[in-house]
Amino acid sequence: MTILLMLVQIIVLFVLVMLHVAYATYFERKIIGHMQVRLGPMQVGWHGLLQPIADGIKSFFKEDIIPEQADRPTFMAAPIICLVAMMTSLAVLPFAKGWVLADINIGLLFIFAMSSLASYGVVLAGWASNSKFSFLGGLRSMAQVISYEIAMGLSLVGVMLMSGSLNLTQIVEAQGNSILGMYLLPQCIGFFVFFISMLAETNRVPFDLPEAETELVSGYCTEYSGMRYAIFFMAEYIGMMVMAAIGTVCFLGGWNGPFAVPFFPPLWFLLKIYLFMFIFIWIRATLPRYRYDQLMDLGWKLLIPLALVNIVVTACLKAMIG
Amino acid sequence: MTPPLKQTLEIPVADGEAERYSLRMGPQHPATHGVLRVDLELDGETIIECKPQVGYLHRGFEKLAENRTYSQALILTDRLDYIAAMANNVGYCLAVEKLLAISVPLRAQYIRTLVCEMSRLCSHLLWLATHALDIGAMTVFLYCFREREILLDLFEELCGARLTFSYPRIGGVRQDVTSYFIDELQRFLDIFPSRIAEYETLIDTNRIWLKRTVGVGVVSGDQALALGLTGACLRGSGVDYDLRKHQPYDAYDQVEFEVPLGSDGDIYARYRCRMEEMHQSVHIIQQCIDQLPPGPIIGLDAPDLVMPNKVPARIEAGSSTYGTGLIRLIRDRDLYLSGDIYVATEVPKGELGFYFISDGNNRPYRMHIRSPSFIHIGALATIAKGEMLADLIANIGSLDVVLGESDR
Amino acid sequence: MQIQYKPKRGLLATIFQAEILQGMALTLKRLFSKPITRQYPEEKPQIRTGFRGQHALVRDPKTGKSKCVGCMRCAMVCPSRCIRIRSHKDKEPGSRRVIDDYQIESLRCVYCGYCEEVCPVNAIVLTEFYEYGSYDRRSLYFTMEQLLGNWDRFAAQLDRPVEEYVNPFWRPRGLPEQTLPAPKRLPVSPEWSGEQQVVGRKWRQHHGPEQS
Amino acid sequence: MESMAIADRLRAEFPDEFLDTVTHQGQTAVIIRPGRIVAILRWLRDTDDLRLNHLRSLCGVDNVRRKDPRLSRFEVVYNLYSIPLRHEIRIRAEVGDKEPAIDSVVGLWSGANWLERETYDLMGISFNGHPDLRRVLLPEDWKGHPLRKEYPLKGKEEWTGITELLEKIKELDQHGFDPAGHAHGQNQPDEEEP
Repeated sequence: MTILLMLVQIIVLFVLVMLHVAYATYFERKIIGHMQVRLGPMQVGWHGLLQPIADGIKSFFKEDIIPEQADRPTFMAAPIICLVAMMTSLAVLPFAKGWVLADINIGLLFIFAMSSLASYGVVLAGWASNSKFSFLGGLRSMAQVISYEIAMGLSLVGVMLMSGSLNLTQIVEAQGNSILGMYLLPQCIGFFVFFISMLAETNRVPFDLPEAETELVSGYCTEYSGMRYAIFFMAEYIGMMVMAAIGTVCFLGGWNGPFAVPFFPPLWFLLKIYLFMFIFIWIRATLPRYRYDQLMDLGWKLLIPLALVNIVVTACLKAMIG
Repeated sequence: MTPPLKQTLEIPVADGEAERYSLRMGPQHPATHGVLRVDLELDGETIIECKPQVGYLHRGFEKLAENRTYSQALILTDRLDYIAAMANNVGYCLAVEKLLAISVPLRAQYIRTLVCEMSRLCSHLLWLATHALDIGAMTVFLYCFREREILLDLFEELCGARLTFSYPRIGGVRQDVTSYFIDELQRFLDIFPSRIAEYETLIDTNRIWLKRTVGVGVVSGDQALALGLTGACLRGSGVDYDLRKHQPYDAYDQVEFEVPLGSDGDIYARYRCRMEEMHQSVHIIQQCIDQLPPGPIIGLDAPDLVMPNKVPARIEAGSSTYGTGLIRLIRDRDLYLSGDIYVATEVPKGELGFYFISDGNNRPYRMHIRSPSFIHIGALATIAKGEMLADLIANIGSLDVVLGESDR
Repeated sequence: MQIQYKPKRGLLATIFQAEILQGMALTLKRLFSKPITRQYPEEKPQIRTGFRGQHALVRDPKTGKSKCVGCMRCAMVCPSRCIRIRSHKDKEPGSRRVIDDYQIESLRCVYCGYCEEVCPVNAIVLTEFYEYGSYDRRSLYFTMEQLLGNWDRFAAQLDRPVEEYVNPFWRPRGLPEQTLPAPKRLPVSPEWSGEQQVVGRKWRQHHGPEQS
Repeated sequence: MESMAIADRLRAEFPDEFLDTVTHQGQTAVIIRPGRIVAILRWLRDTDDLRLNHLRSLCGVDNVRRKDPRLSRFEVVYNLYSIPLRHEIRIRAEVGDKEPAIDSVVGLWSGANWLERETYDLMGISFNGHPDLRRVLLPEDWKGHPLRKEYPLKGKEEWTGITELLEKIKELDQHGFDPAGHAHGQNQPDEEEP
């Protein structure tokens, strides 16, 4: 019976997330469009509202091209690795008190593990395509993920120290006593490092080097088309959402808000995620792209030292205050 | 020529020596501004060797021009640098006028200066748009197009075309400007400086933009001269060479403007030069509007559009489409002068030169086009060597090449 | 003139990402400004008079035929050599040249507008009609009937009588009337005919009102 | 300095190489023998009161149909300009009929590299000492040099690269690529150009 209930929950979550992914693409196009004084999608449905569905149908029925010299099993597995890893991390996210699929003790570590796994998908896709641009994209992705994973992990150590837990629900609850009910101010350095690493982890502008369009055509997914390409796309957006959720849980106080919402407790959580997503899109509309070596410089020479300083300061404060 | 069907990727193997990874960028690539192909030898992402390949757009303009009359060959120049076609047209007409000793009335000179500078704005806007897009700032792209659209609409109002104008005429211009055109242009000039400020807000002091451009693609002044760079690429390196000042043509000696000079010779210096040039262009256009004199728009000795080699008696007695000049020329029994001439103008990309040899025919015996883009692409190999793959893209954008002009 | 760089940003501006925030403020501001793009097939652009679009042979309202007299000037001046004219002249003295066919290969045409400019009788025109893409080449290889049909279609959507239509290339703006052949001396506004020219403000100040 | 004065200086400096001067519309061209072209251009570039340091253009000319019978078959034309002193001169080096060749000036101006390649490509004048003398605008296996006057405006046959490409497409079609399908778009056979 519990298994059945679990299944229903999983399916509901899956459907909801997929809907979010679809409309995240729509809002991204729409917002960037308006920021660039154009309209964005307008044709399918009222103001293009059905565009994501049309896109989904289109990519589903598109011819599936596998390059002749590609490593077929890896080529086919790569997008699925990406998607599965990203989807799995959804399981431990607490949308509200008790609204979580798997309330495990090491939730934060689990998410890290999964997002590192997802980068395997990207690297394998770059390698298996047997194309030079894809290969470079895969290499860039590998280097980028390795460096920024460290910065991101370290940036969250402060949060772990303050809350004394790795369980996401407990982290949220621990924030209740803090200023504004969130760790944003006490952990401002950590948040700064986390925010930048988050952009890099999700391959978003200004760190979209693995798929840098003007340099590597489309990076690791140059050779992908149709549904496989769409899966990469979905994985990217789920990744954005997962990262936004971690940010919300660890720094913005999770589902806590100025007042409790009676029938729909995850409302604040969702609003915070949407805010993150909007900032993602907003940054994409504004900033140019870093160069590969500058990205590494930023990661190793600025973010990791900053994160370490943050840990030391947090630990000292914690030891002194209590 | 076509690559073999079966081709596998050689994954470089570490063997102590530099690992080489050859990459063929283009001719279909989002950042090569047309059909430029660059064969690269990479070590990681550092470029060891860079070989640009052009010619995918070669249409044989020099050969074609030898088989067309001077007025017919004018339309070929539209298709050289299709972003600033007006500047090419004017450069061509100036060369033919000097070759055949044809005078241009003052009003036409002012109008030409005006449209040349409008063309420069068009070209620089497109350069900024694509250059910023190459470096990843995609919003600048659309903001630039917003203003460029206004200019193209104005060109449409003036001469009925948005890209391939064929507006200047040997000995003048084709159509007079209207008060509507001048008013619209004035309105554009009033808003445009604030729009430039808008682009600068997005990129000018942005740390990522600075990181990508400062100290990248450095060319010293002497090196730039040896490589034959012209235009903003040369001035960014601190060499004061602007044909509008050095050999003033049309009304450029009647208007005041300054030539922005950089000193560092990097991508940022070239970028700043072109941004300043946009301000100067606005200044020049404003002066042209203010000083626009009345008078004819085409000279009396301008040749007929048909440019007959042998003039039938019928036309000699009657009137031609334009002017009475042809009749005078026939009386002189010297329809077209023979000789050779090299006339260069400062087009947005650099120095566009036309070397003409006339044999006394209505067709050029030889027309050579010195196209700045061709020489700039040739210089790319030297500039990009030793830098990173991403810098190559920035360099291509910064040299401001148009493949239509390079390949001719 | 040496170009001026903006001053280097200070420590505070570096920490608080001042220039990035400025850029983001601009994009946020533009999020609420009116889009400038046009939904093209539904919303047509405003085409200016004298746009060089689809070719047409003007149908003479009196005879119902083309005005062309077969002087071949357009075919001579055409840079891309896309005009072909077949004509014959009857043996009887004083008879006019009869045009059998007039073809324009619009796929070769470069839309320079030379043909309408040299035509002494305003027989050919590049209309302001620009949407005529086609899936086959043959329909873009205009014959005389198609060209006359193009004109009829263009004339039908004109907002003024056909007789009053003047193309800016038939009578180039700013050219004095006496330099044009008689059929090209069409009635136009004084600004068009060059009697009244736009003159710069400074020029007027310097040379007084009597000259302008 | 006036172009004529530069021409006179050049005649005084290189009397054996100097052949003639031609002036048209105030621009002076000096016709020289090709033998010491590099020395002459180096002298023009490096002499203190000349300093013609900008190679504006370099092109080849085929004189076979010129009315003047004294001209040699080919010419290489160098347009030089002095940026600091603002004067210019044109050098026309005569190049013979059979296997036309002249010394490369890449050592003086590295930008001449592509200009010389272009001249070689389109005019068939080869440059001794050029580091990388290949075709630049036309494909490597192109036959002939199009800017020569005897080269026809319209050739009889297609470039071999295109024919090879067409054959390749045919070969691909045999691997299950339907030629009547999407590969050729909307073009039905009966709709081709008449």
